[in-house]
Amino acid sequence: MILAPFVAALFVIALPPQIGVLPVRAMAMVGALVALAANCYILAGFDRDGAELQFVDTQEWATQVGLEWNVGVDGIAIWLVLLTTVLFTLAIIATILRPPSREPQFLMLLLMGETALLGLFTANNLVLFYVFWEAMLIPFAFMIGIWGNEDRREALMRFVVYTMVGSLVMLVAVVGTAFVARDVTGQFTYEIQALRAVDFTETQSTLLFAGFALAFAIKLPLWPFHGWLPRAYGAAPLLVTALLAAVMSKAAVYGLLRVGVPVFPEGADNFTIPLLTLAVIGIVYGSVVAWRQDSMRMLIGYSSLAHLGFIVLGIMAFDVIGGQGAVLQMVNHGIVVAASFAIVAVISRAANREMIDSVSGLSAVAPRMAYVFLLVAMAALAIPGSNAFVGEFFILTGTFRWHVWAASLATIGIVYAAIYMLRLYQDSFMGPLRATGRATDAELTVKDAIYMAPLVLAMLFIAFYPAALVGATEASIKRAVAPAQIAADRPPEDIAEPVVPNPPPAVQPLPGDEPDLTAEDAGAPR
Amino acid sequence: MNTVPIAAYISVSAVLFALGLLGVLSRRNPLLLLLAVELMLNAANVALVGFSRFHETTDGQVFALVVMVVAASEVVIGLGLVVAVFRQRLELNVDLMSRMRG
Amino acid sequence: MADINIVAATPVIIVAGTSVVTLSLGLVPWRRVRLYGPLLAAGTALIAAMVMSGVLWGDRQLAFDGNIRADRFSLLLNFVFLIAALAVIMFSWREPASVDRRGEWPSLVLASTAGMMLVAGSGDLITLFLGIELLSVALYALCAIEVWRERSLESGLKYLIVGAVGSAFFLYGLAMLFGATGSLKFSEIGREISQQSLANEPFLLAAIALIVVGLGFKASAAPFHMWTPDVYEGAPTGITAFMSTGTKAAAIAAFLLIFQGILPGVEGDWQAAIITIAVASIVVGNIAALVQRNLKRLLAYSSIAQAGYLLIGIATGTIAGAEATLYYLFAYLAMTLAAFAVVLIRERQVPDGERLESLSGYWRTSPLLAVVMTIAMLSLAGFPPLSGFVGKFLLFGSAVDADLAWLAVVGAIGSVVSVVYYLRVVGVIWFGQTDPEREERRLGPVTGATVVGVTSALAAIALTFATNPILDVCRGAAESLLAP
Amino acid sequence: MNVLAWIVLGLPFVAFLILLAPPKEPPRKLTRALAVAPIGIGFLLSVTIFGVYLSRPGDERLEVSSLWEWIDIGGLPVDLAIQVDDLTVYMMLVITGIGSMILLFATDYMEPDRDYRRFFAEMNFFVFSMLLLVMAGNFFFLIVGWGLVGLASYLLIGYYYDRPSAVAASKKAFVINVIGDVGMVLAAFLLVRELGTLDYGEVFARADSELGQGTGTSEAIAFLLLVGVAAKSAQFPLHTWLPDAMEGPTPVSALIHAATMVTAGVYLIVRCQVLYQNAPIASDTIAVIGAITLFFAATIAFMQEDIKRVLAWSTVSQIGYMIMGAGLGLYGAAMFHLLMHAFFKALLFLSAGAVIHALAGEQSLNRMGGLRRHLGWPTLGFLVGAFALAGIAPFSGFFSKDEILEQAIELGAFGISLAVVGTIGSVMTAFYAFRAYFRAFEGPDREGGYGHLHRTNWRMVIPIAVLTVGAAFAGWVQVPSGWHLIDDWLEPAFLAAPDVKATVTSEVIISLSTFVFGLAAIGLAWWMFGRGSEWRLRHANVLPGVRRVVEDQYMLNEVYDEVFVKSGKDLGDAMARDVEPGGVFRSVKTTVGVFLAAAAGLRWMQSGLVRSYVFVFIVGAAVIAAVVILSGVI
Repeated sequence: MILAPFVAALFVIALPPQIGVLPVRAMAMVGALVALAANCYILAGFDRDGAELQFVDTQEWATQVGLEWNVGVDGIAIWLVLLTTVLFTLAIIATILRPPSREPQFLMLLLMGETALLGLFTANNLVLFYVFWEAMLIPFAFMIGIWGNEDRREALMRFVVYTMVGSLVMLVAVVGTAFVARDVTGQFTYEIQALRAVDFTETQSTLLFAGFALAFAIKLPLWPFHGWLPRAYGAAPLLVTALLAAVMSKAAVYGLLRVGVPVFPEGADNFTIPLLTLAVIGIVYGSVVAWRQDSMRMLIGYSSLAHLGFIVLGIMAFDVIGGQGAVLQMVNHGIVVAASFAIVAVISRAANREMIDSVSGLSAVAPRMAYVFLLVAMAALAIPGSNAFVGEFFILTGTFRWHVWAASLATIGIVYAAIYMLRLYQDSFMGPLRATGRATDAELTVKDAIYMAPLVLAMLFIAFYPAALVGATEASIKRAVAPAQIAADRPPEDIAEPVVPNPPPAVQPLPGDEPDLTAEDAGAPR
Repeated sequence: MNTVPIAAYISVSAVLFALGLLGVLSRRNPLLLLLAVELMLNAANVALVGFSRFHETTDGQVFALVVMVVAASEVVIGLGLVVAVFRQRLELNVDLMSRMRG
Repeated sequence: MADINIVAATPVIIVAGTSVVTLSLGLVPWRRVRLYGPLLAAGTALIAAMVMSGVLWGDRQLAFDGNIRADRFSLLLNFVFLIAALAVIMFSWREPASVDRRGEWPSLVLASTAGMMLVAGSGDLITLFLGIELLSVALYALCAIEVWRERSLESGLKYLIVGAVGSAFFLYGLAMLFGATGSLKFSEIGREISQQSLANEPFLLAAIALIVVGLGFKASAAPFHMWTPDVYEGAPTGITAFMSTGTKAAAIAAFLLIFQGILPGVEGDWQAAIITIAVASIVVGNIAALVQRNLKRLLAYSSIAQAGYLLIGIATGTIAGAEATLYYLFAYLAMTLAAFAVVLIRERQVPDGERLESLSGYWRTSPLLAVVMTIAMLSLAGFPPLSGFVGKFLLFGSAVDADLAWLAVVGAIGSVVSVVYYLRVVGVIWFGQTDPEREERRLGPVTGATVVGVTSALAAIALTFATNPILDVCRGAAESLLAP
Repeated sequence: MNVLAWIVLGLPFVAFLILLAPPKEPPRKLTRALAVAPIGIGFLLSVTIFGVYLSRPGDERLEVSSLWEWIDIGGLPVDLAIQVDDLTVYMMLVITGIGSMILLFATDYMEPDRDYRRFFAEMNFFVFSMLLLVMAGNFFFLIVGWGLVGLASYLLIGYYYDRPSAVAASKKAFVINVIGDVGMVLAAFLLVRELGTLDYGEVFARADSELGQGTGTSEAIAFLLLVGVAAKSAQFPLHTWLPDAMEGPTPVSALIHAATMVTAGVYLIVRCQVLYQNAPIASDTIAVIGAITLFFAATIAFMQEDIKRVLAWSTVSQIGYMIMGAGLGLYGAAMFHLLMHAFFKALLFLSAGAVIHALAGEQSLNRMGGLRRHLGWPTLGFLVGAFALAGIAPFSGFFSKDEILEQAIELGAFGISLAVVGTIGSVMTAFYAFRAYFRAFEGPDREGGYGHLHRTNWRMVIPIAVLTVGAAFAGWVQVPSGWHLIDDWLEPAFLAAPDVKATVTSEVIISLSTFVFGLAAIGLAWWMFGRGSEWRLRHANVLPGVRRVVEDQYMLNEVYDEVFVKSGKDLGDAMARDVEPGGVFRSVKTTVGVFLAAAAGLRWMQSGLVRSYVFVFIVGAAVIAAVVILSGVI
């Protein structure tokens, strides 16, 4: 499933340029659709109450490095995988409908990006996770670098350097984890599921978590590690910006939930307050800054900074409700942000460089667009009844149970969301009619509808029946947060009981290497 | 047998080595530089021979002979290069050979 | 006593012998033979040596009374040297210097290769020194072989002078080692050291310091790297590629041989020194490369930094470290050759092909080579899943394992810095504007270099996917180092 | 009953979808039918439910039904559920009954508009949201309804999207409503934290034992809900949006900003009376806020020149009465006043709307006068409405408002003081209501006469007539010391209402004082405004400072602008322009600078001179020697 887009990408690159663009398009679509179909197949056979990884596929790769092909999905991953396949399929459709220059290359990079993200979301091996984590960067960097605007050099540099710093720290943490785990248990493994069982001392756990958390914080980005965001979001082609915000940012929060919290519960516990603080600052800061942006794209970009803060809150609350809400919100945010950027793309046909004040009153000539935009805007500001509200509500419910201050301060973000989204909506669609370009260009066309309709339908579906998603996440979330809850000294009745308990610490030493476990356990970290 | 102490061999060779280094540092003519390098190699030879006596094996002496040959070939190459430089009508001054830098 | 066992030395003998043959082939009166004979002979010899190395694969065999060994370690490294040499031979097709000096060019390359093989396969200090000198002396000549070019001459002379000083240091170190142990044979030196706890013996300390300096010079590790950028820039590009792969591999092999092979017992004495030059190389190489606009200089600094990474593996003093180093040598070989192949081709296409700017928008004119260069750069920068990543991962992992986690962190920081300049190259290729006024010329077919480039790039990828078997081989080689 | 209730809830939603679906404007006849019918049918069904419930004993008048399990998250199940009980049915009757009248009126009122169906789609959406709000079976869907009515209100205020003032007003309304929503969600978080459930039934059943009487938690929940109440019901200090909301079409003002949505706060307090009975401080605060609001809103209403704004401030003021009553625990009286207010305020707005319609959009009282002679039904409607608003017997407002005041007197000194405020407010109400009436309908015609007036047709007249009847006589359903049908009906839903009965003495005091003073105020209004504009113009400059402050709504808008909006903007600008490029990026730039400087240094060292290379070489060798020796020693 993961490889389908990759194979398609290879085909795309292999097709000679003379034969025209049609086979390329067909190939790209096939790649995306095969992934989507495989995904649906998995979804159909998915056991919604299971906490284990399902559809696991393991292949030896480089055993001595601990690297092996080990993928599978659980109740958290499956939704992100679905989000990825759907959004990338739509992105490919959008590309085909409004082709950029050098379309085949663009499609190829899109498919490669999809591959990396799918791999990331399914990886059950820390090294594999890291491999995909890095691999994800390359196609996005190329898309920014080749198709970006005149600011792209600086943007690209910043984007790459920031993320590389993050990945570097993560690399050290990845290696460190395996070695420390070996010291503790005698087993050398990078398998995430096995590492969960390892009983790290508090110092080890804290340091390693810090490493991962920093990498995730940069990728998210969490305030104040968002230095790359404005430039990259600003310079990238709109479609790429949309994917950055919608999917790539999820990689980081997903990592936090998949690796950070379950593997290093004590460390996560020690970092709760700092991370919550940063998330809250990010929510407020992102909202306030978003409000004052001149460009539509940047407004959405900064709003994404704020929304991701909510997701971090939900994860770091170590609460089943908050965690499930966070997963739901990952999907929601992906859909809503993608739709928001799609709308910006449509509006900017009538606007001057996506500047907010270059259009107004478009409702008069683009009534259909006005409805769609309204719907999306309402979802973006999480009005009660929208899909995003469900996510935010339960995230904050969960957070509020343990950290009243964080949840309360985060609600400032809700108010500001209303302010900045209304600014965007009203300034462009209300008031007297005015446009830099042809105002009627801002109306929704059939082409736009093709890729926007699925997003809107998904939003409505989640708003009406969130249980479809949330129901399948419970077991996985319980399993993920239970250790952290124990580490946080929660009262016993509040600690989730995982359906599948985490395996007991593996105490089978390697042959010839039989460490004195008691001494090791008691000993200080090396 | 009244032998020269090993310390003496080593002292002499160390002094020779240092002199060679000094030569490399202070001379500008490639030919003189080559000479200085020869000095350093031969300092090593002295040490080898000295140790050879100290350990009462001939291995060191064999090594010294080999080194001599090697040093000679090195010098040959060096001289060849000097000639080539000369044929390009460039001044024989290593300080002027700094077109590549940075 | 006189156990000649010439079979074990065949690879070296083939290469060294052919060196003489090619030299003579360049002199024969028939033009056709003069043109193609030397290169063909050299290529054949290299392939034959590879085959022999493959045939000899197995447990240790000794030749010439143990002065030359053929074990997994030396044979594995033979492959590195031979591949590098083969690449140079393929590069040299239609290379101006090679055309002008038909016999000498392949002959010197082969001689240098033989020197490298001697280094890896040496069983005593004399052979080791001979090997080092053989490879160096041949390279001095190769660097300066384009005698009509002032830069080439300058490069050769600089290399010679600094190199001779380096050799002197190395030799002096060997003398000290001899003095400390009273033997020239590795096996006896090792036995001597383990038996008579010679740790902290002044002669041994002096030997270690001097050998580290001498080999550090050959591996172009900071602070003995100063010659590297100038020489790399001035030398013909094919030779630069050879130097940055073969010489470095030989130096690293010598490091492994001496420090892990015969001095493992006194790890405490040499570890700090190696760590020092490793860190210095990583820092200096990566930082200095940041401002380079000349591709060959950039690759020179990058090779300094890469030497630092390789030294990390040696500094650990463990089997895992040696194994990682060997793996990384292969990865490094692949990616460096790919990079140099592209530089070489570009040099022949445009007048100032080694300038970074000359690659601007290169992917439009030559997408294949652009991809090759991209893979090389990404792999050098350590992007997963390319082999450069796997290698670094192994190296840093071995460092963490050896309680040198901070060294891994330094290395990792270094690689982040390196991303900047590697990606600058990639950025120029893909995102730069093509200069319409640029004069494009073609100096004959560059098939050989293209083949090398593409193959190397593929290898850089393939090494990742074949990590398991290759690591097994590397482990065998690393273990054979410590075998008595 | 559940099926019927679901149909009532679903019809307007379906109508909303159908109206939106066609790509082009459907025929107007169809739009009209689709707009009014669902709500009319909904009213009939609500009446049916009412009838069935009436035949049941009190404790069987509660049904909860769930459509599907909407979400089950971490042991917190939330169903898409409705709860139909007496209170719900009561609200349903108000919403669908008044709503169908107003929509019928609107079919004619909106005739000139080109976006005809959008209006009705949004109106139906509002009715759906409002019904969801009152029918929700748990706090989650209460909040959903709460948010959606805010959205509907936003859309309808900004209906004339090309008018910047309307756009600004809609934004203001929305943002303040979101602040209210935040209060609500925080209250819900607290409930989940303490009780682990959001179901009405469970919350109310366990509140007494688990939250406790007067505890911090109880108070906190009550206060947080109060934020929602104040925002939605336009109570001090979050009332500033409602007068601006008059930018919307008049039927919108009638339905949303007078009869139904703004009274949601009262509904919420009554619904959560269990929580409020546990939170005495919050309850008292509510009562005080109600009193403050009713008084100051009345003073502001004195000064308004726009007929709709007079009514808007009177709405704020009247809701102040309800909130005050609810805060004092007089839930029956508050709900009674809610119904009466719905009648007469809808009537007033519709009458005013008919006038505006006739005058082609003119809203200023200055441009009216003597309309009695031109417009029959609107005059009658406005007059009856004004009497009801003023609380003059025997019109509806008299019974309901006085009931609140009478019962308040029974609650000790606190109640009496609030009752006094209420009584004064009542007199003021009478004055401003008739000020508007006299200025619009009596006296001479405006200068220049009226020319052509748009006629009012049957679709306008019928609603006015029906509401006139209601405003005039509905008050008789609950007569002091006689019968109290509404209290009886709502009895089962009052889980925690204190039993307050007004004594005859207080009834007499309040009734007489409001009646007598009210009539006096009307007389005063007639003396001042009933005879044309001379008196008004002569005294236009009395107390200019006070006038200006009152006209400016006590400067509250300016203060908010200055304190929240402007400082927020400044903060945002500072962050976007200074902090973003500066603080966050500078550290990066510095780091990069250090690296580049180091690179330049290395470049300088790479001088190209062989001998300097050898020198560095030797220095390096010395360093290595030192390291080796040191490591040997150590």
